Amino acid sequence: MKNIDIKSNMQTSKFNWLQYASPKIFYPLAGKLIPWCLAGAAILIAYGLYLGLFVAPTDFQQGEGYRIIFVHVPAAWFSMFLYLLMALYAGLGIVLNARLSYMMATAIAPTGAMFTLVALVTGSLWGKPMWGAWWVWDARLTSELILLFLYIGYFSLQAAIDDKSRADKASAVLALVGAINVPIIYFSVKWWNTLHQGASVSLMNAPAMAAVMLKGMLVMAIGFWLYSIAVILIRVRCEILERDSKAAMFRQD
Amino acid sequence: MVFLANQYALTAEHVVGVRGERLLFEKLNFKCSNGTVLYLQGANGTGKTTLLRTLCGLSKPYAGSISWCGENINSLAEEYYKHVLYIGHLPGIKEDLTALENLQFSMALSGTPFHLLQATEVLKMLGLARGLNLPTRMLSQGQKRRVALARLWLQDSPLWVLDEPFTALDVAATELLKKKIETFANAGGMVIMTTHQEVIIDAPNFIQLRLDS
Amino acid sequence: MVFLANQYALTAEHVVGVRGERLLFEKLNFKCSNGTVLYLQGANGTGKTTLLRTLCGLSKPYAGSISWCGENINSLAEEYYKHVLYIGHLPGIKEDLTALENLQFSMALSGTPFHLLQATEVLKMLGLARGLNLPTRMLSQGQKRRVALARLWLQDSPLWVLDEPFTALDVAATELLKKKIETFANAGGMVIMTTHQEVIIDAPNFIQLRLDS
Amino acid sequence: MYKELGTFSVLYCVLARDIRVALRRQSDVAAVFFFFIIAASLFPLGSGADPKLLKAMAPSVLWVTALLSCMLSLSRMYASDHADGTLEQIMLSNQPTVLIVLMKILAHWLLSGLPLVLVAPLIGVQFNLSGAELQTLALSLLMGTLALSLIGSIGAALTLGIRGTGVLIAILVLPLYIPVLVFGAGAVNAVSIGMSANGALSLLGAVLAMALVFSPLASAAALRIALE
Amino acid sequence: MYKELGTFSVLYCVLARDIRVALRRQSDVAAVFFFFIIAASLFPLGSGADPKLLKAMAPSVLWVTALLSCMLSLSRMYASDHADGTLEQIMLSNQPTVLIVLMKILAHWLLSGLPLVLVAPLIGVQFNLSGAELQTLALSLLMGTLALSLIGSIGAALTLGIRGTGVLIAILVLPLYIPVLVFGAGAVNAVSIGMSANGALSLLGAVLAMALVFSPLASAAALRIALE
Ligand code: HEM
Ligand SMILES: Nc1ncnc2c1ncn2[C@@H]1O[C@H](COP(=O)(O)OP(=O)(O)OP(=O)(O)O)[C@@H](O)[C@H]1O
Ligand SMILES: Nc1ncnc2c1ncn2[C@@H]1O[C@H](COP(=O)(O)OP(=O)(O)OP(=O)(O)O)[C@@H](O)[C@H]1O
Ligand SMILES: [Mg+2]
Ligand SMILES: [Mg+2]
Repeated sequence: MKNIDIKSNMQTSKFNWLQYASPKIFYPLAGKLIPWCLAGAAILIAYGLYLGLFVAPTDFQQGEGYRIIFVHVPAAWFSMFLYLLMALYAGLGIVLNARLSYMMATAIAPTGAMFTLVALVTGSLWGKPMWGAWWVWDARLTSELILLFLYIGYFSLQAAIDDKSRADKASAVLALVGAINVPIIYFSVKWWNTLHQGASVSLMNAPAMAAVMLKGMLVMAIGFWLYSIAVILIRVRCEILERDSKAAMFRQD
Repeated sequence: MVFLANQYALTAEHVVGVRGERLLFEKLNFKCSNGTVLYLQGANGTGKTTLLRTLCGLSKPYAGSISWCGENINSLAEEYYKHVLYIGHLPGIKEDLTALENLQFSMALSGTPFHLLQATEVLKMLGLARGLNLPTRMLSQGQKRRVALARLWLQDSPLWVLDEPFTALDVAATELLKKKIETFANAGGMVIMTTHQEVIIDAPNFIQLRLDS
Repeated sequence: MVFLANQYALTAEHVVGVRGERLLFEKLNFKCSNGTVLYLQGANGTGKTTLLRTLCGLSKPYAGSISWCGENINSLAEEYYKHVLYIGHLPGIKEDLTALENLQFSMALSGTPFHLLQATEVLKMLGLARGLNLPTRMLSQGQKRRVALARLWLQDSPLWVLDEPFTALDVAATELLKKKIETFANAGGMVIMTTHQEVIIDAPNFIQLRLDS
Repeated sequence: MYKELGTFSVLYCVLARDIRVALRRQSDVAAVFFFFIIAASLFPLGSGADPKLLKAMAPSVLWVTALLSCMLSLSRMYASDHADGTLEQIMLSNQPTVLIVLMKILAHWLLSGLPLVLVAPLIGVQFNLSGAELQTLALSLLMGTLALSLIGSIGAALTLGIRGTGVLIAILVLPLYIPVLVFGAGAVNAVSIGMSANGALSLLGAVLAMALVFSPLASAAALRIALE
Repeated sequence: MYKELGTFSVLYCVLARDIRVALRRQSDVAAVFFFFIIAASLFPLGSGADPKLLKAMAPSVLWVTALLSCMLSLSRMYASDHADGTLEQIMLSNQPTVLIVLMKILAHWLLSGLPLVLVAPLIGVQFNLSGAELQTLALSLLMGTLALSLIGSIGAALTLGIRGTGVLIAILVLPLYIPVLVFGAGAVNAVSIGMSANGALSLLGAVLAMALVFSPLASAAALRIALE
C-alpha cells in the first residue's frame, strides 16, 4: 500500500488564474483602443446626422419624415451584423475553448439588442406616417422582432445559469442555432412580397438613391461600428475584471 | 472475466480541477493499471466527485490530460466510455420502471446483452427478490442503491468509477459490495472510488490518495 | 437549554406500519422521555424511514397511536410540530439560496428567531466559512448535508428525528455531530435516529430497536 | 428558550423567501413576462395580417395567453420545495399550513400575475385595441390573474411528485380556469361592442372571492396528501 | 467477454424504454392530447360564438395550440433523466450521443406530436373547416410537429437543471418555432383562400430537413455542457 500526497505539490506552484487564458494581454490593449473608438464614433455620428438632417434634400414624396432612414437603416444593419458576430465568437469559443471568445460574445449581445430595438422603434415611428399603422405583421418586421427575442433568449439563458463556464457554452450553442434567423431577415423582402422596402443599397449595382443619402448612411454606419467596438471592449474589460476578482476572492482563503 | 488478458492503463498527468472559479486540486499525477484500486479520500468539498467525473470524461479537466492506454480520453470518447462503469451520487435509475427494466436499459447503453435469468439471480442475491417487479419508486433508499449497483455484477467493464458506493447500504450489502470489489481487482479490474467510511480493500495494488488542501 | 425543565414523552402504542400493500412492522410499542436516544436499526427496506415519518406526523400510522405527553399527535398538529426537528433523506434546503438564507427560513418555519451572528458562527464551526454566501447548489454533497444539520445547533426543539444523519459526512463532521447528539441528550433532549454506520451514543438512556422482520 | 416568532413574522419570512428565490434568478420572473409577449405575438403570425381579424381576436387571444402563462409558472409553485424536502419542513412548521400556503400563492401572483397586468395594455395596442378596451383588459386581468394563481395552486399541489407534471397540471386546472376566462374576456368583449363591462366584472369578483376562501384550504390538504 | 450489442439494438432499447416509461403513466401521454383539446376549446369561449370569426381564427389557433402543447411537454424530454442520473449514463454509453438523442426526440414525437396530428382534424371540424383545409392541416402538422420536437430538444437540453425551466424553454424555443408556425398555418390559410398550399408546405419541408440535420448535434452538445 502506498500513499500519494499531493499536498506538497500544491504548495510549490502558486495557482495563477490568468495563466491559462489570454485576457491578461488583451485587457490593457483594449483599454488603449477605447478612447479612440469613442471619439471617432462621436465625430462620425455627428457628421452623419448633420448630413442626414441638413444636407440631404427633402424627399418630395415622403416629406421630412424619411430622414429617419439615417438612423433606421444603419441600426437595422448592425442588429443583424452584431448577431452574426456574436455567433461567430460563440462558435470560436466552442471550437477553441477560449474564455476570451465567450466573453466577447457576451459583451456583444446587449449592443446588438439595443440596435435591434432602435431599428424596431424607428421603423414603427416611420411606419405610422407611411403605412398608417405602428405595426404590421409583415415578414421583415416579424423576423426583426424574432431577432430581438433571440437576443432576449440569449440573455435569459446566461442569467439563469450561475456557473459561468456552463453559461458561456450553453448560450453559445443558442447563439449558433439562432444565427439561422439572420439570412431569413435579410432575404425576407425577396422571398415574400411585403410592405417593407427591398434592398436599395448594394455594392454591385449603381446606387438607386441619391449620393448624399448614401454617404450619410455610410458615415452613420461607420460611426455605429466604432461605437459598437468601444462599448463592446468596455463590457469585455468589466467582464474580465469581474471574473478575475471572483477568482481572487476564492483564492484568498 | 476475460479482460484479464488485456493490459489497460489510465494515466492522469498534471490534472487541474476547478469548480466555479475555485481551484480544487492541481498538478495531479497518477497511473492506474490492472488490479489497481485507487481510493480517494478527503474532507467534504475537497473535489472528489469533481475528480471522478473528470476521470470518466463527463467534464473536461481545467488543465492537464487524462489518457487511456496512451490516448486522450476526450478524443477517444465512445471508445473509452465502453470501458468505464460509473456510479455517482445519483443512482441513475428510473423510478417508474422495475429493477429489471432499469438494468436492461443501463446494460444496453453500455452495449452488454441482457440475460433475464442472470439479472434476476443477481438482484435476488442482492436481497431484492421481493421487489423484482415493483417500480423502483416503491423501494427504500438502500434498495434503490442496490439496484444501481447490480450492474457491477452484470457488466464487464475493466474500469469502475464509484462515488460513495456504500451510502445507504446496510451492513450485509456493504460486505457484499466490498467482496465484489476485491474479486474484481484480483481478476485484473481497476477501481477508482471514494467513501467516508473506513475501508481497506484487499487488492493487488491499493492506492490511497488524499485530496485535502 | 431550557427544556430540561419540562418533562416530555413520546409514546408509541401498537403502531403498525404498511407501505403499499406490505406490512413492515407490527405492534410496535415504546416510550421516549427526556434524555432518550432511540437508535433504529434494520436492513435496507425494513421500514425505518416509514417509522420516522410516522413519528413526525408526516404520515398517519396504519393502526395504533402515537402520543405526545399523552395526546395524539395527529390531533395536536402544529402544537406538536413545534417540538419536532426532522431531518430526512432529503436535505430540505433550497439550492438557489445561500446557507444563511436557508437557515433563516427553516428557523422561521419553526418559529425560532434568527440571529445572524450566531448562525454564522455555527456554519463556520461546521467548516462552511468559505461557502457562507454561495448558493448552496455550489456546495458538495457533504457540505449540503452540513447546512441542513446546522439547525441542530440553532433550534431548540426537544425532539430530534434524524434519518441517516451521518450520510455523506466526512470523519470530522461525523464526530462533531455525534458529540452534539450526546450533549443534547445529556441536557434532556430526545433523539430518534437511524444509521447504517456503527455508532454508540453516550446518552442517559440509549435504546436500540431492531426492525428486522 | 428564545421568544417565539409571531405568526406575522413567520408569514413575512415565507413571502420574502419566495420572492428572494425568484429574484435571485431574475430570468424566472422575466420569463413569464416574455412568454406572454412572445405567445401573444404568435397569433398574428399564424393568421396573416388582417387588422380587423386581429382586433376581433384580441380579447380571447390576450386572455387565453395570460391564462397559459400563469399556468406555465404553476409548476414552480411547490415543486422545488417538494424536491428538496422544504415542503416537509413547511408541513412541520408551527404555523397553520393554510396561512403559509396563502403566502406562497401571494408570492406567485406578485411574480407572475402582476407583471402580466402591467404589460398587457402594451400588447393590446399591437392588436389595435381602443383606450376603453385596454382599461377593461387591465382591470379584468388584475382580478383574474389573482384568481388564476389561487386556483392553480390546487392543481400544483395535487400533481406534486408526479412526472410529466407540466401537462397534467394543465388538464386539472384549465377546466377550473374557464369561468375566469369567460368573465374576463367577456368584460373586454362587452366594451368592444359598446356595452358595460360591470356585469362580467362583478361575476369575476365573485369567482375571486370563492377562490380566496377555498383554494388555500384545498391546497393545504393536497400538499399533505402529496407527502404521505 | 459477451458479444457486444449492435448500434441498432441499443437504439431500439432507448426508444422502447422512453415509450415504456411514458405508457407506464398513461396520464402523461393523454395529457398532451387533452391539453390540446382543452386549450383549443378555450378560444371559442373567450371570443363568443361568431362562426365566421371562428373559421378565420382556426388555422392560427389550432397551430399555435399545437405548438404550445408540444412545447409544454418538452421539459419532460431530458429533465427526469437528468434528475435521476440516467443522463450521465447515456453520455457514457458506447454509442454516439447524437444517435441516442435522435431516438429520444423520436420517442417524444411519437408520444406528443403524432397524437395531435391525429386529433387535430376532429377539432378543425368544430371550427367549421372544410375537407381540403382539414387535409392540409393534418399534413402540415405531421411535418411541423416533428420539426417542433427536433427544435424543442435543443431548448430542453440547454435548460437542464435550471429552475423555472418551463418558461425559460418557452423563451428559447418559441422564436425558433416561428418559421414552422408561419409556414404551417400559412399552408392552411392558403387553402382557405383557394390557393395552393404547396409553396408553404415545401418551405416547411426545408425547415424540417434543416432541423433533422442540426438539432441532434446541437442537442448533444447542449447535454454535454449541462453535465459538466
Ligand atoms: C418596425 C418596423 C420596421 C422594421 C423592423 C424594419 C426593419 C428593417 C431592416 C431589418 C432593414 C435592413 C435590411 C437590409 O439591409 O436589407 C431595414 C431597412 C430599410 N427599411 Fe425598415 N423596418 C421597419 C419599418 C420601415 C418603414 C416604415 C420604412 C419606410 C417605408 C422602412 C424603410 C427601410 C428602408 C428604405 C431600408 C433600407 C433598405 C436597403 O436599402 O437595404 N422600414 N428595415
Ligand atoms: N456546480 C458547482 N459550481 C461551482 N462550484 C461547485 C459546484 N459543485 C461543487 N462545487 C464546489 O466544488 C467543490 C468540490 O465539490 P465536490 O462535489 O467535488 O466535493 P466532494 O469532494 O465530492 O465532497 P463530498 O465529500 O461532500 O461529496 C466544493 O467545495 C463545492 O463548493
Ligand atoms: N412510496 C412507496 N410505496 C410503496 N411502498 C414503499 C414506498 N416507499 C417505500 N416502500 C416500501 O416500504 C419499505 C420500507 O421502506 P423504508 O424507506 O421505510 O425503508 P428503510 O428502512 O428506511 O430502508 P433504507 O435503509 O434503505 O433507507 C420498503 O420495502 C419499500 O419497498
Ligand atoms: Mg462528492
Ligand atoms: Mg430510509
